[in-house]
Amino acid sequence: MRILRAARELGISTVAVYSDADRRALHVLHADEAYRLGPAPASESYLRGDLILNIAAQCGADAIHPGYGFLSENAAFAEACEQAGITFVGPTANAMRMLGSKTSARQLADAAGVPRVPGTTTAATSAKDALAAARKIGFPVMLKAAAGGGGKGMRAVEQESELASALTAAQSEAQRAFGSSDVYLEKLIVRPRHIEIQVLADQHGHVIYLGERECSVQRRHQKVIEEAPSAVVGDSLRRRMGETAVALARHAGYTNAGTAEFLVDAEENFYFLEMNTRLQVEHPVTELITGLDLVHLQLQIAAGEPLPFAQDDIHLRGHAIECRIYAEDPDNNFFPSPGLITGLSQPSGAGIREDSGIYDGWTVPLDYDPMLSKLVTYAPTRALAIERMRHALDDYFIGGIATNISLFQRILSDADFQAARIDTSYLDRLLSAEPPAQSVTETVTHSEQVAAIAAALFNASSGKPSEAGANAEAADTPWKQARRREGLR
Amino acid sequence: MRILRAARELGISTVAVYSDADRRALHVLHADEAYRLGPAPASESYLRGDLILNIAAQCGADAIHPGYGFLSENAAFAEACEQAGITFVGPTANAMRMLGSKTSARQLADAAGVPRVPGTTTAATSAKDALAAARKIGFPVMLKAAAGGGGKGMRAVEQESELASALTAAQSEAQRAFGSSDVYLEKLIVRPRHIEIQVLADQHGHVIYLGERECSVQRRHQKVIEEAPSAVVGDSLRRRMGETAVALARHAGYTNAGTAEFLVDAEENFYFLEMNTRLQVEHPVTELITGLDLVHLQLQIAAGEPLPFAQDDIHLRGHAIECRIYAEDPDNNFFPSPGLITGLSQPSGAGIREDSGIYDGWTVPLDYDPMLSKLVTYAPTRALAIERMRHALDDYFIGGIATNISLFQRILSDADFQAARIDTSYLDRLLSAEPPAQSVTETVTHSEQVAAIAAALFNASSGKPSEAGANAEAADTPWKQARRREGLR
Amino acid sequence: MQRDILIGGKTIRLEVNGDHVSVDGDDLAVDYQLISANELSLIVEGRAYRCLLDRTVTDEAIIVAGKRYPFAVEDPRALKSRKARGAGTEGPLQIKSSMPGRVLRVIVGEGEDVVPGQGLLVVEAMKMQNEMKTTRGGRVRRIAVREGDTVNAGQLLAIID
Amino acid sequence: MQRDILIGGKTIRLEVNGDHVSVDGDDLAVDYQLISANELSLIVEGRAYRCLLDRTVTDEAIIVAGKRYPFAVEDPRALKSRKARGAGTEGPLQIKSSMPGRVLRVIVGEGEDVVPGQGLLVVEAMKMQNEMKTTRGGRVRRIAVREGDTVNAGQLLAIID
Repeated sequence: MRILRAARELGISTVAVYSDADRRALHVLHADEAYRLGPAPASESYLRGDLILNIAAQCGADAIHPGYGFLSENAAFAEACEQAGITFVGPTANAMRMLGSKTSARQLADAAGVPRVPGTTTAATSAKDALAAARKIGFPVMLKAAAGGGGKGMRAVEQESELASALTAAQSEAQRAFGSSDVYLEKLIVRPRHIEIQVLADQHGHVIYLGERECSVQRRHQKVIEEAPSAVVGDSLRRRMGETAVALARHAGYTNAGTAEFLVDAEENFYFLEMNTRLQVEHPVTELITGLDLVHLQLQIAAGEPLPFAQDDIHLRGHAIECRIYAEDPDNNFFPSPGLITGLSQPSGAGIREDSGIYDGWTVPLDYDPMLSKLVTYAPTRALAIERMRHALDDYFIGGIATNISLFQRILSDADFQAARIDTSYLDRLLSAEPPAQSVTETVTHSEQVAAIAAALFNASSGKPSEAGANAEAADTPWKQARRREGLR
Repeated sequence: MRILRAARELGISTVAVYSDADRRALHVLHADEAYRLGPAPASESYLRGDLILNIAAQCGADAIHPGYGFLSENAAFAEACEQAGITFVGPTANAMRMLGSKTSARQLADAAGVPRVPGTTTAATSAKDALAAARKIGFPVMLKAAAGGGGKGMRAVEQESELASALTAAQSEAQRAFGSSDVYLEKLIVRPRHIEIQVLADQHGHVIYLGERECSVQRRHQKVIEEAPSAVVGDSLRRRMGETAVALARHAGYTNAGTAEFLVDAEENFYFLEMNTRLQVEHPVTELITGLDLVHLQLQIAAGEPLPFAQDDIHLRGHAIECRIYAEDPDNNFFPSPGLITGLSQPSGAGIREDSGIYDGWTVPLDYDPMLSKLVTYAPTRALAIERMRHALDDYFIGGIATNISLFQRILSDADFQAARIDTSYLDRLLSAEPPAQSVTETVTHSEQVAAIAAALFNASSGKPSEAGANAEAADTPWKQARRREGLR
Repeated sequence: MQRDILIGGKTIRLEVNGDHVSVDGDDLAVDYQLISANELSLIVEGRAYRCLLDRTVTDEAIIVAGKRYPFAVEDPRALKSRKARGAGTEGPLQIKSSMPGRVLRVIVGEGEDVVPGQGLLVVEAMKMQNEMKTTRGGRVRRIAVREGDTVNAGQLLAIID
Repeated sequence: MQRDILIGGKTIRLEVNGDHVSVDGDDLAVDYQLISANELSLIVEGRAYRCLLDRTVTDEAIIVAGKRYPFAVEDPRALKSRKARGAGTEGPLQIKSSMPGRVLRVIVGEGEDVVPGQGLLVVEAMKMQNEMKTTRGGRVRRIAVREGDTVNAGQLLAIID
């Protein structure tokens, strides 16, 4: 939807493709044209580049925007687009290949003089090989899938004895997730922050950075909350990191939007992690503090237009926070909870942006990543952006399925988060800490009284037809009895 | 809702008051406390300052935010608050009195050296009196209610013969709307733009301006579309107008948020019209281009805090447009259309802000101004903000009642509006022009075919229970038959 | 499933068979999903449409791409078969109130001749005075209300021949 | 109208009479309006609450101020009277699947002793492996599924005594 809307705003007609699981999705509803790809599994639909190119050829499409997932970092698909004469909205297949694999990206980083975490530049082929490399780097070490992202195929290894089994697990996970079992090793930085730099490069050699995003709040190496700017990045560090990211992009001949991910330690040393060669899910926080539209810019760059501004024109203002709302249950081990949405009330108003594709009556499919919505708040200061988010989350209601909204409420009210004392293991620490007292009191609390009154009233009204509340007033006792109050309390 | 949310974000508990017509309104639902004021008519509820102060005293309120309408510009109410020891979020009763009446505001403007449209400084008491004044000023002249705003009690008079009847009409309208029949005269500027300056003043003598708003698109002197910045205001004119507005506010000992309205002619002369001593409905466009939150600032100023920035810290960025969505029918003489909302789909996403108080199942009351929502778009440029708004309006669906959404679609696609060739009579000209061809064709158009197919499908499905679409898939023929397609088209 | 739809002054005969629809005899590939009670995702020959059903007190319409198409269903099996707004420019013109309000003033009398755009009466609602005008010229056959009357939505105000 | 509501492990007796409600004998002034089928505007002694009704496959709860209160209605006239989640810490613990998925691995056997937090089995759904843990210690009475089984939401996986 984000991309479709941006394209429409530039006067571009849109063609959506969909799997059987997504026929009722909003991007199909709002597109100018829509074509079925195949059955629900991504391997038979959204990962079938050949089918997508067939459709593009048939309907005469000029360009393909690959979105955030699926084929967005697939160099072979980008190459196939190039060969078919269809613009791929992203970097060239060549740049993607250089940066897309972590192993080759690290080689490139070394060549460009970009600091990175000590580690292997080639995949570990055996346990023995891995052990030798790990000893050279020094424990603790991290295993990572060469082709991957999003935490799949990643394992932290504290000591030698754990290495062999962790390697096997990481390799099989990498194979399943990415079709390649290549796994490499690197040094584990203690309590690092995950901070990334947004870069934009046009086809005329202009490369700029749009400040940083703080993505340290992670669970299982998946980003949970993102912010811009980072509370710990000052002007000097921002310029150093930004110029480093720009140097890397230039070295790779990079075009379009990309993100250089770094680990930052307490001494403001930063280490290059990887380059994401696509638009990131968390791009809205950068848009809100820069006032720019990254999807518009992606499309303009892909069309060969030069960047309409220079580095000096970029000014950051205020603070933005994004919560990734998932269909998963924080009280039940973050188990996915797809299903029918039976009630929906979304926050809106000053400083609130929501990029979502859900609606009342939609069934969250089993088949894909269960992200429901990105809720983003903006305010002049970080403290106000947090308060705004807390109240927006209070207002947010998604009925029928479990969501991680309560997790965000817990994080946002945590003193460490409010003081920006966060690193990539912050959330694991918070979650392993004693959960906030569930206040199972002996006596009935005031809130329980209120909930009980509501429960009784809902119960008394159930069974009565009430189409979206429209007929609620007309429903009989007890709804009507209390409608008029005599004077003031 | 706008004010309630901002207060919560600052950690302030909220107390809502409501009339019988508003028991189901969102501000009651979301407040911390809620008290009934009285029956639906504003004269028995929202205009009853005594009842409001009683409630405030009973519940121990510290402050009252008067919103945009009703008592927000009532100096007597502000004074009563002061006497009751309750902070009125706005200027002092004294400043309000000086600026609230147009007659005294003009005297103040003259004293402060603020340019204004030639006119009378006292109310016209008789037709003879008015005629003498009009002759002195020169026709065409404008009649205006001294106590009012929003176009009530206003009449343009082209020639002498029309003056007497127009005066009577304006006086009776003013009496009904504001309780005072005072009407004064001024020169009518030909094809002026209506441009206003937002000012902020704290209790420590700091007064700044936050740029301008372009409000020339009006119908019956009611603002319809507002933008910031104005396409015709450059840095120099902005500074001149801003400094003039600040001088006026200083002269009046003004505090809190206020708006100085000006007419601007083609030669960049500007004439002071009046000062609105409250937050304006259109404040969001200023927020989006400055990155500030005006309601937060209002509350902070009322609490005695100094402004957290100086004039030099204010930078405008991008472009914002607001559409005031009303329950009124543009195809039927803009007749109000209150009633039950039977379907609602609101746009959201990048650059879209909505401040609304409506929901599916809500009945728009008969009793008040039928504004449903303020839809605001932001984009880096005016052209993109317009495109974003056009698509947001396409996505917007309010079922069951007529709205003026189609009016905005017509304006936003008009070449004059797109080129910013607008003045206060622009919309009247557009509306009196031949309406866009209704394309009543002999043959069936493609769009009509599509609409007919949809009509048939809806018709075939009606009568079947379908709670918010949830059971749509389960409903029988023809809903199920076409669900699976064999291969690609 | 077969329906006759009156739209834009024309009657369109539709027959839906699974994933095909016949429109006045033309065969089109269609795919559709009801998103909610009044929102339909419709794909016709690969083109995607978001179709909204809008039922007001005065008519029933489909909204596609921001345009509103009032319609009537002509089918013996259909429950609702209302007269589409704007359809039928023949015969007497009924001026109806689109909302509740109070008749403030009656401007024309029965038997008077009126021109298109002429004001007939003034109704006050929500503190606004609204002049109800005729879209067609003709002779006022009947004024159905008096000054001071309270009127409901859809109530007849006047008839122009 | 009278209801017994089981909430937070306690039973609250309510009696609603017009604009008053008796809560375990305490009389409170209330005013309420149903905003939609699952949203209620409730005013108790001047305090305003937005109460949301959330029905999932496993329980029924009221959400107030961002907090979720699972409940059960104990009333012969009520249609639904489910066991509130978390209520009742006595008796055997039933481990249920909260969503559809596939049983990837069974970790413990019947008759084994388990401690709180111990993993019992691994269910895969949406490409994520999830270890189902027990919140209480005890002996595994029964493992109700086998590896490779497809399970539905709410389906029993194991019972801990």
